[in-house]
Amino acid sequence: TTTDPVSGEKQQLRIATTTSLYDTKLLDHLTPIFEEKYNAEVLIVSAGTGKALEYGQRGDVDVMMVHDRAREDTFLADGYGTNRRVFAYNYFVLVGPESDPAGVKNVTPEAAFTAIREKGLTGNSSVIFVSRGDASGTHSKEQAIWKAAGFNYSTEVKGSGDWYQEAGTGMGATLEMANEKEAYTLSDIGTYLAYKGDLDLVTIVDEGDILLNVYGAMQINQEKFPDVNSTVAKDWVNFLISDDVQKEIASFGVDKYGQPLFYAAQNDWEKIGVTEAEVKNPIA
Amino acid sequence: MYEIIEGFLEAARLIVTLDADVMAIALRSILISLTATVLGTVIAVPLGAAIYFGAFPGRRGLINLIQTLYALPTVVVGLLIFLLISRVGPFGFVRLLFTPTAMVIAQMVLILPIMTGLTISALSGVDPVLRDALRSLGATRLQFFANVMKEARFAILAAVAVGFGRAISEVGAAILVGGNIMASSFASSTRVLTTAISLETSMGNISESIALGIILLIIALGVNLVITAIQHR
Amino acid sequence: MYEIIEGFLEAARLIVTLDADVMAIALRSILISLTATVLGTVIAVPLGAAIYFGAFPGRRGLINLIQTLYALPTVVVGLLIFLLISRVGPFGFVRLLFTPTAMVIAQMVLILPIMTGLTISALSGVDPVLRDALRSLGATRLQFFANVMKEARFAILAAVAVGFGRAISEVGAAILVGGNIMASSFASSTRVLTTAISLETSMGNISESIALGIILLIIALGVNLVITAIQHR
Amino acid sequence: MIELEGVRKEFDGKSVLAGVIGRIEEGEIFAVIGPSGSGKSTLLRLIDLLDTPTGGEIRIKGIDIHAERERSLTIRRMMGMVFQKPAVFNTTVSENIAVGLRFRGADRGKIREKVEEALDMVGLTGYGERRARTLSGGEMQRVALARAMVIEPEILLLDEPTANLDPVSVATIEDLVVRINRDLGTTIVFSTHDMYQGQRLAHRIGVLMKGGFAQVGTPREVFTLPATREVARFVGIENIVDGVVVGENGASVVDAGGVRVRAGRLPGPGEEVSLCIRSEDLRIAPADAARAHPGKNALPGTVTAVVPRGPFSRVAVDCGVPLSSVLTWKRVDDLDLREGSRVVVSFSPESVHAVRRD
Amino acid sequence: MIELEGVRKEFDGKSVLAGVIGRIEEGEIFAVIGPSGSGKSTLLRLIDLLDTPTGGEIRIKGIDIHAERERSLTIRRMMGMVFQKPAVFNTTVSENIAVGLRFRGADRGKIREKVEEALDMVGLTGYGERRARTLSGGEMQRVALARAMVIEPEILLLDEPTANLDPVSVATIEDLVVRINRDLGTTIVFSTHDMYQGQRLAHRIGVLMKGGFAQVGTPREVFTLPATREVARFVGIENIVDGVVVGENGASVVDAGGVRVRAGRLPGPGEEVSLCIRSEDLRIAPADAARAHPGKNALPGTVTAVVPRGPFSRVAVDCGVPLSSVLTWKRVDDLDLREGSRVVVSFSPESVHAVRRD
Ligand SMILES: Nc1ncnc2c1ncn2[C@@H]1O[C@H](COP(=O)(O)OP(=O)(O)OP(=O)(O)O)[C@@H](O)[C@H]1O
Ligand SMILES: Nc1ncnc2c1ncn2[C@@H]1O[C@H](COP(=O)(O)OP(=O)(O)OP(=O)(O)O)[C@@H](O)[C@H]1O
Ligand SMILES: [Mg+2]
Ligand SMILES: [Mg+2]
Repeated sequence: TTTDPVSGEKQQLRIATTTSLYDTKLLDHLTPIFEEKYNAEVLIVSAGTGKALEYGQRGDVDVMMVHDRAREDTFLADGYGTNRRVFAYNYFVLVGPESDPAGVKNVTPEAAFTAIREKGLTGNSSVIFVSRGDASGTHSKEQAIWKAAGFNYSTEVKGSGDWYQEAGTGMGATLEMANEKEAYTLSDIGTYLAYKGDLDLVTIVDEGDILLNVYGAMQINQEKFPDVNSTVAKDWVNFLISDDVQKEIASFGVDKYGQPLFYAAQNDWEKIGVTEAEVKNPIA
Repeated sequence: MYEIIEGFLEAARLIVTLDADVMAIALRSILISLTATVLGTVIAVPLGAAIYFGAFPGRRGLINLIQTLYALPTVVVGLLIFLLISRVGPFGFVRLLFTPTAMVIAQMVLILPIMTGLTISALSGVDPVLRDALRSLGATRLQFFANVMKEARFAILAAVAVGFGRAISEVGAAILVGGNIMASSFASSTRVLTTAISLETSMGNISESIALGIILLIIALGVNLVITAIQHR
Repeated sequence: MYEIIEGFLEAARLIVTLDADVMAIALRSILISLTATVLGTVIAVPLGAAIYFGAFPGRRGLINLIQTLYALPTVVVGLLIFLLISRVGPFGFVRLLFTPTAMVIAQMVLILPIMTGLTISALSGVDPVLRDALRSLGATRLQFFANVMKEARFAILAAVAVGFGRAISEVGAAILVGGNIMASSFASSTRVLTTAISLETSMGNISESIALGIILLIIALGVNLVITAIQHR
Repeated sequence: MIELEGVRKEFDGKSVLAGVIGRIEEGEIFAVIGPSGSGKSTLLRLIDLLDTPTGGEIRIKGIDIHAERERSLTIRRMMGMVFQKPAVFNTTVSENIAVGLRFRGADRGKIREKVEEALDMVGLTGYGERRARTLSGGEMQRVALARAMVIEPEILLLDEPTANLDPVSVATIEDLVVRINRDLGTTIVFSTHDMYQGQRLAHRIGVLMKGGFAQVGTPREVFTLPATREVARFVGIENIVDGVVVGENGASVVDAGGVRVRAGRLPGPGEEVSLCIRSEDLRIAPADAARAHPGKNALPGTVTAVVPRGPFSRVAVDCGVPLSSVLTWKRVDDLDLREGSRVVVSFSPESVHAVRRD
Repeated sequence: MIELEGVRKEFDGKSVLAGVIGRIEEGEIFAVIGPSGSGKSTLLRLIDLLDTPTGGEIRIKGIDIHAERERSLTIRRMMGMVFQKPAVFNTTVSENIAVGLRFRGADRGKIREKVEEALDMVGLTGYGERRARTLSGGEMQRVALARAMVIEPEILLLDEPTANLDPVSVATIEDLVVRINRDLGTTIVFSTHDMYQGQRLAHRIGVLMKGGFAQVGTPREVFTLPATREVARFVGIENIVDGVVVGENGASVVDAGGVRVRAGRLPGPGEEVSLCIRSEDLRIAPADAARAHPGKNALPGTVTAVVPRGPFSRVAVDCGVPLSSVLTWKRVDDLDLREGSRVVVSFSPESVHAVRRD
């Protein structure tokens, strides 16, 4: 069953989303379309990934939208979420000062990280890496890259010297800080583009499979929280993977930044390493 | 620095064009914080009076505790309220999370200590001879409190001003229990000026943040002028 | 709700194990906020006195303005300081951004209005006859101020308590100009209790947040006990 | 009506009242006089339930007022008090006076009427709308009096109610106090440092000294027959002569360092006494014009000082013991008294009051 | 030393002082008396630079003190003031007294010594370590006096300095004031509502009424030759008889509603005057015992009241005009005066002081 688009009482849909997704204004762009179509009211709460997941685990929202595969899997496995669908993806970028003191432009992400760490550890203070340090999706990705480069994050990276600094704040503030300190940092492309005008930072590395950033949406499990609104939640997830919306997503931001912020997930499921069902099959 | 000037221009623009979104946010700020302040006053003033005039063991310690709670961070207040009203919390069934009501409660809790503390200070400023005079004139407990309050009205209204300032300027609790939601209906939205400022800042829109800050201060100025007018009546 | 209990247990654990990170953060909180409060007092008290005793046009308006600034959101304070000290700002060359010094400045600016306002209230609580007596006894301007201050010491120390509470509990400005940095050296780090709480919260670690909140309140309690001790000397 | 039974009050271990015993009758005007710091204000505050005694009982109409806390409002509403330090509420004069009536739920019309009447009685007609904080000291004191008066209490406690007033206002207030007592039967307890006020107004006076009443009696008793040397000095008896009772020609006289003084009633020989003689009872005559009155005391001496005092002059004479008298200026001129004049001071034995010393 | 030239003060448009003119000499003790609310406190505050006059000039040693703001500290340090409302700093008694000395940078040893001395002089020896806030009204007033005194100012301004004190303390303080004036040559200006205090202490008295000095003169002048009917009433002249001057046997007498009164000096016939006669100058004799003294006034009448007052009784007699005299109790008893007694009231024309009415 889907929501009856003509019934009088508007239904409320509560979504918890990660900040970086919310800040791109993609959701602001999509919600009016959804609201009109389904006679619903969308309430979006944006928060750090951890806090967003907390809202989900307590049944305070109906839909969860984050970009941290590993933690999403746990969330699903623990039975808090259900029916995940992947609706968009893009890439993280390693940004840094134009002078590139570590000399890592256009190498692989793993190599770049290794070089930055090495230069940083020599005590040459002009090489600094600023980490989100807030257990966000971006931070998870950064940790994954350190791991892929062969380092134990908590012993060999974190706290290993003043070259590695944890910002402990949102993406925007972290970019501001990296800019101020002429440091490297890992950013999602959306936030970077939004801030680019105010920053002297340039893209250092933007290619590599490991930089892939996959956005998923899932329902909160009604079996665990009986009074979540699962009908309209399902509508929302299905809406996101519908053909029309996938097109909207793929073109969002082009007019403003000259390049898209997201790629539609629909046809690239292989590339991003998820099942076809996750990008195409509407929830029954 | 030009962002500051831009902020002023932007504030002027938002105000003269009566930007619908901004007006709604500002109105919501006023409603929520005023309600919290009124409720806070209704609780803190009698509470302060009870503590000031009360003679019970641990009174000194209680006053110290209240003064300590001045340092209660808004995020902690937000968290505590959040735990209480989130779906799995003891009051989850009321479904208050992400509503303006929740924000009112959080702000009220936040300002209670300082309003109570300042009420106690205000009362201790009243000449003891006047208190004796009231008792001597045959005041009941209630009449006594009401009249001491009247003598201390200046300082108590100053406490109200402090409470309102703290309520309307706080953001940590508002964002945790309100969620900074911008929905299509006024009543479902919980975005207020501070959470909007916070959002704009996180998006790097400094001028917009400053513009909203200026609007917030204009509102505070208005409320303060009203309080001053009452004080000098 | 069990998170609250867990928070207490966690707080106890962090304290008894003298968790190095937490101790460093707590110490930094104390140092920064105490410094801001001391500087704030040094500026606000004479300023409040000058305004209270001054007879200049616009005095009433100035007091209103100060009361309005009670509502200055910490984020806005943070932004303004940020704009001034960021690399491209007028004081960018000093390279203060993301240093504890910047946080001290921001907190000081934040608490100035309320400390000034409460100083004014404190002074107006002094019996006019005593002020006349001081003048009549041949006090110089300075002696006059010092002695009126001494008469109002109770209320002024209460203002200091309010200022400290506000400084140590604020987060918006601290995060903007401090950056919540956790570096390996103490001096380069800018993570304080509130920014740590904020971070833990954003990570969904509610018990840890509450634990840090409890530690913050314990510190505030300590400072308040000292202030109370001075008041009653 | 008010019974004080061993009322004690200590502040921080320092005893101020050390067992005050006394009884104030219904409808009586009772004055409490005594040196500064003797506890007058403290006593009145205890009666008005504003402070708690360290020991003893205060009973009003037989009720131990400090024991029955639930009835304290009723008891307190029987009383009105004017404080020594005039303090007014930060509002208009009328509102100040209305407070007590409001507490008792009086209606607006009645309040207005009573307030007007009270303003009139204390001589502040037309001051109703003034802000009370800007009043002069005496004006405030009168407002405080009006405030306590309008509630028509059974007992009126006045703590130095005219301390800040000029003689004309004092006369107004005194008339008022007498009228309230007479017309309404109000029991009035007041403290004063104006000895003469005590005498003018009070039916009885209690002299508070060293933690208790050194003497309680009618004004006449207190002023002419003081119970102790301290009371004598306090009530303004200027001539206090210490001596020893001796026998002389079968009668008792007092030997004061060689000077012999006859007195009305004396204890047995050998007792140490102080003789109290009011200045007004001494007559001064030029040494040459003095005739010897048998049975009267007549001591020759030399004028040591002539000091103007009020409409009179105080003339001090050294007769072996220092004595001083009060004469009108005219009389001083007539007798041509000046320092060094030789005079005779005479007074009847009946005007000499002897108190035992110990 | 202090010159008042047309000093005016308004509060919210209400005039309190309307052009006070006067001159206080160096080394003089000057008393300001006047009804409650007449502006005594206001005048002293203006002299002490605590308030600004609306108009006029106050000059001290020729300097217009309100014009020279830069010198106000120096000028103020020449003066010490005791306020009507006793207020003490929230510290110990000693610290309170030391404040002025500290302001002047006196060293610790000297401060301690002077404070002890001052405590002694005001009768508060041993009170040094007490918290000043817990003192009684009179004790506070004495602390305030000591505080102003220790700085040994050239001018001492005292606003009702003994309002809260008992007679014994009053005497101590008065002695102190006289001593300060005599030993140090301090100019002293004090306000008082105690007429007799004015007389006891002051070299000259100014009667403040209706915004200005109605009279300035020696105590004797003010008390025996009041300048106006109001002053006469204020200084306590009980017998004020209104009448018209008429000729009688070539001399002038006053016709007061049929009763004829001889007076010393009178304006020309037809003038409306008030006759002021002090109670003490009236003699009362039994109607039968009265001898006619030629040239003296002798008015027959009936006693209407005998009221005790201080050590005396006031006897009111209706002689066509109401007159009253003051007699000792003894004399009242001797003459057996009571309501209804027929008496003759006699007084010399010289004791009648006539003031023009207008
Ligand atoms: N709260 C207090 N703490 C300590 N001592 C006190 C307190 N109140 C009064 N005293 C002391 O008790 C004594 C009596 O005070 P009280 O005010 O009753 O005197 P009083 O007779 O009214 O004096 P006065 O004529 O000066 O008004 C004084 O020595 C005073 O210092
Ligand atoms: N700040 C003020 N605002 C308005 N009126 C005032 C102010 N101060 C004094 N007054 C008025 O001025 C008049 C004179 O006051 P002042 O205190 O000088 O009188 P006073 O002669 O000292 O009286 P008292 O003998 O009662 O002390 C009073 O009527 C008083 O109400
Ligand atoms: Mg007293
Ligand atoms: Mg006065």
